[in-house]
Amino acid sequence: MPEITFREALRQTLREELLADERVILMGEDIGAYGGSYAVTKGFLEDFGPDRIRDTPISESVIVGCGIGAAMGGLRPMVELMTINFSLLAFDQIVNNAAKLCYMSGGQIHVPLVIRMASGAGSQLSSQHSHSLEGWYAHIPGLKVAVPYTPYDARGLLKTAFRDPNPVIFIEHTALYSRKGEVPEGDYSIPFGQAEVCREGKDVTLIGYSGSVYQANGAADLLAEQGHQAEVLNLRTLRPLDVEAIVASVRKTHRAVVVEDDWKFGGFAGEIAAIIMEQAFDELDGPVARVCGADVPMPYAKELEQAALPSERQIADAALALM
Amino acid sequence: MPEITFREALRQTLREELLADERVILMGEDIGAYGGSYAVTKGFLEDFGPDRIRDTPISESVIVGCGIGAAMGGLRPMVELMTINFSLLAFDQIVNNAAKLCYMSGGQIHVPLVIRMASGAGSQLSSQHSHSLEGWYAHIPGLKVAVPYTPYDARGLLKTAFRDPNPVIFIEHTALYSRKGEVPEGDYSIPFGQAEVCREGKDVTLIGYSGSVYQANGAADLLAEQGHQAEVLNLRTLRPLDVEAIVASVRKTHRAVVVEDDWKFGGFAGEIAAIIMEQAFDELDGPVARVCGADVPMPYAKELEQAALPSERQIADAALALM
Amino acid sequence: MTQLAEKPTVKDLDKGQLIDLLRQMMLIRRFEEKAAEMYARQRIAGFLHLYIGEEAVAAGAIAAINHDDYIISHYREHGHALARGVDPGRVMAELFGRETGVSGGRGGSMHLFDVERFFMGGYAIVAGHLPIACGLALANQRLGNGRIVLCIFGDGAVNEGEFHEALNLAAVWKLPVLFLCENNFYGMGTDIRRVSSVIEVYKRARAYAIPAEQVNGMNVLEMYEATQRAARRVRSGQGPVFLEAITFRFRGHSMADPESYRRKEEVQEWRELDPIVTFRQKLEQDGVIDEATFQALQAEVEEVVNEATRFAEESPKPPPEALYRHVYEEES
Amino acid sequence: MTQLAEKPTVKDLDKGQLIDLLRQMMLIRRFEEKAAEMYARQRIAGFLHLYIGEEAVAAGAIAAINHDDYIISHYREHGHALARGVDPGRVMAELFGRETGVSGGRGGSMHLFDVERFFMGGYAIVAGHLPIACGLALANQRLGNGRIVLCIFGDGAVNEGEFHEALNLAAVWKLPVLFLCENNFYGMGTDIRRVSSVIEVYKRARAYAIPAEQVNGMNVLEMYEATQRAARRVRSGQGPVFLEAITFRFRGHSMADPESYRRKEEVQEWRELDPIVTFRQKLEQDGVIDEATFQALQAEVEEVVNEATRFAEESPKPPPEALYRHVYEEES
Ligand SMILES: Cc1ncc(C[n+]2csc(CCOP(=O)(O)OP(=O)(O)O)c2C)c(N)n1
Ligand SMILES: Cc1ncc(C[n+]2csc(CCOP(=O)(O)OP(=O)(O)O)c2C)c(N)n1
Ligand SMILES: [Mg+2]
Ligand SMILES: [Mg+2]
Repeated sequence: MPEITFREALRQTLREELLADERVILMGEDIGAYGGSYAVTKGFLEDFGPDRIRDTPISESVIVGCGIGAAMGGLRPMVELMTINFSLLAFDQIVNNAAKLCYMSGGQIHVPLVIRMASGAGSQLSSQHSHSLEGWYAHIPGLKVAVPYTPYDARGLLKTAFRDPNPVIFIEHTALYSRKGEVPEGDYSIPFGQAEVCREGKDVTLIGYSGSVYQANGAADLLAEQGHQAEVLNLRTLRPLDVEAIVASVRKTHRAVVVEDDWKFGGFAGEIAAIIMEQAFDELDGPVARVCGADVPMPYAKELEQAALPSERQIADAALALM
Repeated sequence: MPEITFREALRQTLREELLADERVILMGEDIGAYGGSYAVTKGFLEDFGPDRIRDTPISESVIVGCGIGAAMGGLRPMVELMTINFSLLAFDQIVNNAAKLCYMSGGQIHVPLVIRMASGAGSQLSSQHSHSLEGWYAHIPGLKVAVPYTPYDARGLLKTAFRDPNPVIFIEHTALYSRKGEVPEGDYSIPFGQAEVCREGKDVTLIGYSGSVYQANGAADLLAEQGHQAEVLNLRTLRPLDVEAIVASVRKTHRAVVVEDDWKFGGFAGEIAAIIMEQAFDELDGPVARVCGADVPMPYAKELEQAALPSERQIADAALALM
Repeated sequence: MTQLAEKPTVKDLDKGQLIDLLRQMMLIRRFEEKAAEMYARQRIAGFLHLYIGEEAVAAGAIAAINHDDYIISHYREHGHALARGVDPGRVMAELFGRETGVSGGRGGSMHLFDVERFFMGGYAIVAGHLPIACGLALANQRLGNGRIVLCIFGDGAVNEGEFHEALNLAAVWKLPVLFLCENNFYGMGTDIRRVSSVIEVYKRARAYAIPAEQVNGMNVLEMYEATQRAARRVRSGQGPVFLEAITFRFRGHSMADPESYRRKEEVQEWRELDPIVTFRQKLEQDGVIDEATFQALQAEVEEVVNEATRFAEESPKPPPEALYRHVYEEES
Repeated sequence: MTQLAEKPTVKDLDKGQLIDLLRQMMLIRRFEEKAAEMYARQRIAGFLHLYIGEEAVAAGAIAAINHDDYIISHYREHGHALARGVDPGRVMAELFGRETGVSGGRGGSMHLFDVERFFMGGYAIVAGHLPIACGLALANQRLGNGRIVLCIFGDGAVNEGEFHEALNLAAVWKLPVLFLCENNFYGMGTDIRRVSSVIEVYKRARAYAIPAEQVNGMNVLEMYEATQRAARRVRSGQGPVFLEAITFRFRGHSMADPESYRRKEEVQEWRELDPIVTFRQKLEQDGVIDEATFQALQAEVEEVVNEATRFAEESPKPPPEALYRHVYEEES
């Protein structure tokens, strides 16, 4: 299988969707002439023209709202919000309209809209540009939330997102864009709600998603050096969440560590911990541990930023503490 | 001690603050001529004039941002957002500015701003007007989140909010405004981060905040009828959270049920459950249970709305299942 | 590309069409009065915002566009739904929270939807539907279906950020949206003069180079005419048009409103411009109707509203087990 | 009420003041060039937005207001901070992420704060600081301290909802804010002509009845003059004023920008209007400076910038245990 980057996997998929269906249009800030702030849509403007690759004003709320309306009106829009940080400005549209229109119209309206956004910290962008808010989106009934880790995930989940008649929040961790992985040439998709066991083990389950699977895998290496076999779960979607896979793994290992970039207090890792407790209480040898971002606005200085993000060492130590 | 309503407790406190400190100003939609959508500021315009009781345009983002700037510039502003639903439109200001300015300025800026908002469902206001999003605010480092239950709480916590040099989100459940309770005449305040045991018991801990303490108390009555003594905790603030009080109670009862109006999946109740597991794992006789709002946009029809909200019966049943 | 349909100009309206306009306004009025009554009798709950006094806006504007042009509105939308021809019984049933309501009882007064009739809903976040209007228009534009979007909102909405973002986008992309602001001078208890730096709302549209004008929203024919002209321009592909309808709500903001913020005389002055009374007089003067026709119309709308209320009353409540239905659209 | 201070008009500027303006621009230019160099050498990370080409805007505008008038700006704010007199060493240390930086290394390039100098910060959410400017102005108004707020943002910010909300509020409440839009024609890679329905940005202010004008932002004296006039009006209590400075960034949006979206010739044309070169020529022609003065100035700013860089380089990094410091202000 060819190895391609996460970015390339997204590009291929978007390109296919654009070619396959005239109703597909892309909207966002700087996705056209600039080629996308993470170069995902580079060259698309030339290939598909300004009617389908639409550079927007810096107006996040109307961009998302326009995507919702376009979806209601029969198009298959994809909206790119430059980063998840700016999605706060479109929060009302996402929470109150995209997620609820189907329900509050008694099922008359549907909103087949894909909203892509870059997430995550790690390149010293400081407090206002380093959010990992996907857990908030996962909280909202009516949305689906995809959190790909590998290029394979990126392509397979994006395909599914475009097939879903509901609004899908599609999260791309900035640290992943240039990472490579195997992606088959043919057509495939990954159903929502199916986690991947990316490493099997029997001593502890490390649960991550998006960028944090990388740290979980690194921690598994550290643990292996000390003779412990960690199982690593890549969740792939947060809503729907593959509770079965999580519980199955914990039944085997009796220990779990949840890894998340976002602030710990009140974050989504707490949900995963609570679910494990609810569904596998008697299987647990100890409390589910959480290794998350520090509860501080993200600082600029490199040393502080690193200290604020979950590290492989912290994850391994949390796992060891459970042994 | 005189009995007054929750609304009256707020009114008294705001009035005192306005009288005591010229820097105190109130801003919000319809707080002046209309008297506040929940009549909290009724008559204030006449008493304090339009310079201090400021009716604003319907522009949530600038209302909050203006409050932040006014606080930075030396005033002691209080902003009223008609309801928490509309706070989504001011989310960026709250998350990216109010909460972070102190940190990202290296401690130079502080934002002594109180943001009051009505929260909760129960009066058939349908999907876009029935949020309970306080858990999201509790997730954000840099903010404090007060969730009074009684009129006594309302007055004591609002006092503290006005003394705090940090931004405070002050949540008022709409079902509470007209409820009465004892409030001393003299000056007092309730420190943030101190939960109240509003009912002692030894068999199970029921944990609630804001409106949900009411249901928890009702459930305790139901349990008492069946011979079980429930302890009921009123959290009073979500951030800081009184972890000690929670853990102390669970050490005694070995069972816990968390009650919350908000959607269950990814909500704040999960945080409380996770913390209990982390800090009192060996004390637990069973998993911490959560009784929360149903994971649906809030429906209008009365029967459906009631079915979507946590009930006393559900809470009691969840407790019984742990016995 | 679909044929561009056109509605007749005012002077081409025939007798039947003129009477329809009157009937439409009367129906809305009567429906709203009944809703108020049903609210008092606790058949209806939540927030109920009546359209009484503003009937000419909905009746005139909506008659002037095509039946398959989208309408999207705010929470004070009963009048718009009825003028679009949404079944009064299903609207009343929605207010009652019944399974037969237009939105299955999930939406209530603020969220009437009837997609079959291109009525794309009432929205309860002030100005939150303006961006959606842009999207519907974008879809029309790309699909080349010749349809436009009528987007209705209040004077209170014009200070929201989304108003600004939506007008700019619509102008830049030349989207077929007809923005219709119902300026009734108050957003809840707040007088527009105290919160808007420019109170001639239509002037706001100039900041986006959108053609704009003010219309007498108490006169159904003026509403019809302005909308018909605006719709023609919008449909021609030249981009959005903005109309400001000057109107007034005779009742409080919602049923809960004590109305302490405005003078009785102010309300009284506007009541003298009652759009139904004045239009009836005009039609009588012009010999289009006589007293008997009017009485017949009154009986007719009375019957429709009573029938609607009976239908609502007799309709089943949504079963609690339906709580989770429609959170997601089934996979297609 | 504090005495209303006034800056001299352009024609009253003395030789020293004129030279100061030149020096200021040269300092900014040299500082930015050094920052670019330090970014290439990985001393600076994150997003780095240079102000090269736009120096006349900061130098002219900020010289024309009082030292205790608030300044609040966007993320392209190095020039504004330096023009306000923030220590270049502490600015560079901030870019380096050092403990001695103006924001203690927490903020970085996009978040310079110096409250002692009434520099209320750089903000990285486009248009997010406009509401805050209103609040600072409201505080000034109520405290009656005679101070105004200079609020600086780009052409990209004018399509955000908060722009609209802030301008309306400032106008309604007659807040002492001087809105200064740096129109450099691009928001990242997006040409203003493709995303704004009205591209003369100052015309947008008319929708709020705010007096507005366009200024040549490549000419430091024109900037000074327009700002001085605007500031006088704002300080007098008549409410906000809006200035649109026409300018151009000679470099990419940030260090990461390949600049494929604009033609080399366009950049070249603007480079010929270089605000430093043209002002130097003018001062030489007017006999205010000669070649030697200019060389001396150049040596002076070179030394300042080198010293700033040395200071940054030698400053300590924030200790990891300081991570939780400043999340909350200690109880007062
Ligand atoms: C974003 C938001 N803010 C506040 C409210 C509360 N609210 C409901 S209606 C209303 C007044 C709106 O006035 P206007 O747009 O003039 O419409 P009218 O009621 O006069 O028809 C307000 C403030 C809301 N629903 N949404
Ligand atoms: C709300 C928001 N949306 C998008 C961005 C990403 N972004 C950063 S700068 C920028 C362009 C802003 O252009 P302009 O206001 O003209 O300022 P300039 O960079 O030209 O000085 C964009 C889109 C952001 N920081 N904030
Ligand atoms: Mg109104
Ligand atoms: Mg620009």
